[in-house]
Amino acid sequence: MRHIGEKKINKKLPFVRELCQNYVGIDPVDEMIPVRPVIHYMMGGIDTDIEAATSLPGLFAAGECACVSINGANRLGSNSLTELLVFGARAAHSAVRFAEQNPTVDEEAITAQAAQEQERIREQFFRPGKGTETIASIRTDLNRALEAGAGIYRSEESLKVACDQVRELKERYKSVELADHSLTFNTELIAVLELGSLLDVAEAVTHSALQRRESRGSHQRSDFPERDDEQFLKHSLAYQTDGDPRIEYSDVTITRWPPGDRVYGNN
Amino acid sequence: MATTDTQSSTKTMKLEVFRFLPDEGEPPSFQVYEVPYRDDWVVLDALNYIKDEIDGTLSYRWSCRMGVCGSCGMMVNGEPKLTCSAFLRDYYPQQIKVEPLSYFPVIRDLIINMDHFIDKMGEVKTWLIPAEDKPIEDGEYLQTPAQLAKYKQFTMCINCMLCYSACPVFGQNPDFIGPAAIALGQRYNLDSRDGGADERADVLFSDEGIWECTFVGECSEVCPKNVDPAGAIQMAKVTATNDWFKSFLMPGGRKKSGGNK
Amino acid sequence: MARSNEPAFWSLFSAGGMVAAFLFPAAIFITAYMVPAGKIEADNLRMVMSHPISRLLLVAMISLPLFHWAHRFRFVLVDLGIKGFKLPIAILFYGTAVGSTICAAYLLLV
Amino acid sequence: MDNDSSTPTAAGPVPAKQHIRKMPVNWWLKKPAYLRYMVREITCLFVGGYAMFLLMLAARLDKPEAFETLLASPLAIGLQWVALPFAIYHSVTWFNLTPKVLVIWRGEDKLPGFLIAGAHYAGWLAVSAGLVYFAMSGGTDG
Repeated sequence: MRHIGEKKINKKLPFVRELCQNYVGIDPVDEMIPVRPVIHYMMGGIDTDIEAATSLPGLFAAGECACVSINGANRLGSNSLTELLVFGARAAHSAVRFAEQNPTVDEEAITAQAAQEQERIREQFFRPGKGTETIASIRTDLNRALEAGAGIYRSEESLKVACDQVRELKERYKSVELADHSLTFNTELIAVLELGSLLDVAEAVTHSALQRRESRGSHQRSDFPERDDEQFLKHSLAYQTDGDPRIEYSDVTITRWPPGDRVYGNN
Repeated sequence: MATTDTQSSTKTMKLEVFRFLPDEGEPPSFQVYEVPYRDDWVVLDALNYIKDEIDGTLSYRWSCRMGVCGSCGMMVNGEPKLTCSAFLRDYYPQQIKVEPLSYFPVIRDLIINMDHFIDKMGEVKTWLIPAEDKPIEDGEYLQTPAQLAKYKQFTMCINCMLCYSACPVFGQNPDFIGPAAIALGQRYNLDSRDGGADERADVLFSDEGIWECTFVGECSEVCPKNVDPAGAIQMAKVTATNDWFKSFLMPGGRKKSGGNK
Repeated sequence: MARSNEPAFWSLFSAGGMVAAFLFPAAIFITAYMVPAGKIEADNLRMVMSHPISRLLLVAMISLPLFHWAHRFRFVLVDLGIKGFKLPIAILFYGTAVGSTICAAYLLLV
Repeated sequence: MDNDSSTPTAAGPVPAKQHIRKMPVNWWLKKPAYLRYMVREITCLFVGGYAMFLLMLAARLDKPEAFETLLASPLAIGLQWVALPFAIYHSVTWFNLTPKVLVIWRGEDKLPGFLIAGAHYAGWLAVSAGLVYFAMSGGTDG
């Protein structure tokens, strides 16, 4: 960035400069920024339509958790944030419409369901002496399993190992014990519920990746380096079952930009 | 922690952390934890280490770890800081004291109650109130770089509330609208597309608004994003004063407010 | 919430701060050093100060800094934790400034 | 979990038993910046005091002897010497803050603060010199 000059950097890339200064201790105005690969966040998400509706009636999703698929197979960081501007509003409008169309709510059933869920959480996490696992140990092992098996380059072999490891971790998750049993701002409880979701997402990622025998976007298979539009110009949809997730496919709507080759200006 | 096994150093550091567990009805206390010292660790890393490895009951807010989300603000050795950008190396080998943000009510441990702050944002209406509503077909609301420059600095606010914890005026009077909410009100008042200055003035220019400020200036010193709320408040005072005199010169002059865009 | 009448006091506070900032160090230097040290005759100073322009300036130098004091000191008391008696304090402080202004105007201009 | 007296949050209801921390009376001693602020605010006592002294001089404008006695009073001189550093501190802090109040835009850029403060400092010097010169011009135009 040194060739850009201080004035332009301040105007166009102030955050980049700030991050470099505060976290790496270098000033990109006159020093080079070290670049290294990192693990990105989850690029897929809850399947939604253009009105932010999911397949579950009354559930709407937008932003980082959602996959409305306007960015193809490689939705980078802040794109999900800008999605919020449009689909956040759409989700709100859809939710209002849904509430208007479904004015009666079975409050008793909802309360009962909530009570049941609270009981389940209490049973699973608030019973002292029952658990042998900690949140941190499972999360760390999940990090390692995904980094090794479903990282920047994946293969049949690595993904199979990752699938097995995630399944084991889901087993271990059943034995997590919390230190914090408070009902006041229990962040450990949030962390354990999130860990459960992490495991579900990890399972969806590894199994979808295993069955996708091609390379596309951020999914780079060393055993299938080419893109295969014949078979895989599709969205992978993962459904939870009693065993491994069931992977189905849905069509991709191509509008202005069909998938192209990754050339980075070299060809 | 994935990081613990890669480090050979055995240096450690102590953190003295404010604890408050309302369930048990006990008064607040301080608990000392010993954590590994790494020169690339920030205070938040040390807290996460404590939560993962030592004490799962320690509670605090955090999210992005890169100074953008504004949720990990705490008092570090008495100074309001984003703990994600307060490096251990700047304190080592001294013990670090970590407390919840000053002046706010404490819900638990390092977690403060921010409801009042959120309410203030609503009172000030810190959002764009279009000066003219036009249909989507008419296209964008255009703005020149010079018009953007007028308010851009104030858009950097991440609502971390460090400025409130640096503000003794807020300490004395919790109803003071306060630095961030005023700076954000000013952000929209100075936006050429906005027409809400008059709606905001009743709160911004009230006795609990800008006039409570005595220009201590520390809000701008602690701001991790260089928003300069102190400057915003002084500019608002000038605007409010002009408006006030105008309201005498021209009957009904109060109807238009927040001028200089 | 109602818009405050604070702009009136704040303008006077600011004007007084400005007058004091520009003029007071030099004025104190004159009255506390130059006159006692004999660099300026007291009577000469008195005559300079009696000039019509000086009289106008003096009214400003007395009145506005007192409003500056009244406003700032009111908040100093709040800073020190004195939160009650807001109205009596305001009346007392600004009243002092108003009274002194009238006095100065009477003494110097009438 | 009843929500009557509490606000629900992501992690459950906020209890009524919050811990409120009182502002200590001596908060301004806890941080150098706060102390500097307090000294700045306290300068108003000396500013106001000197204005009162000027009022006393004004009351003696037509009484040469009383005017001279007041100026020669050791108490008055002593108090003024105490007030002088505070008055200077007031000027310095006042001018340093002018860029925050006076924001001048030139297109996309703000006029740098040091120019605005600098202009005030230059003005201060000129006005001070002018005042001393005016006082020394003694009687010729009085």
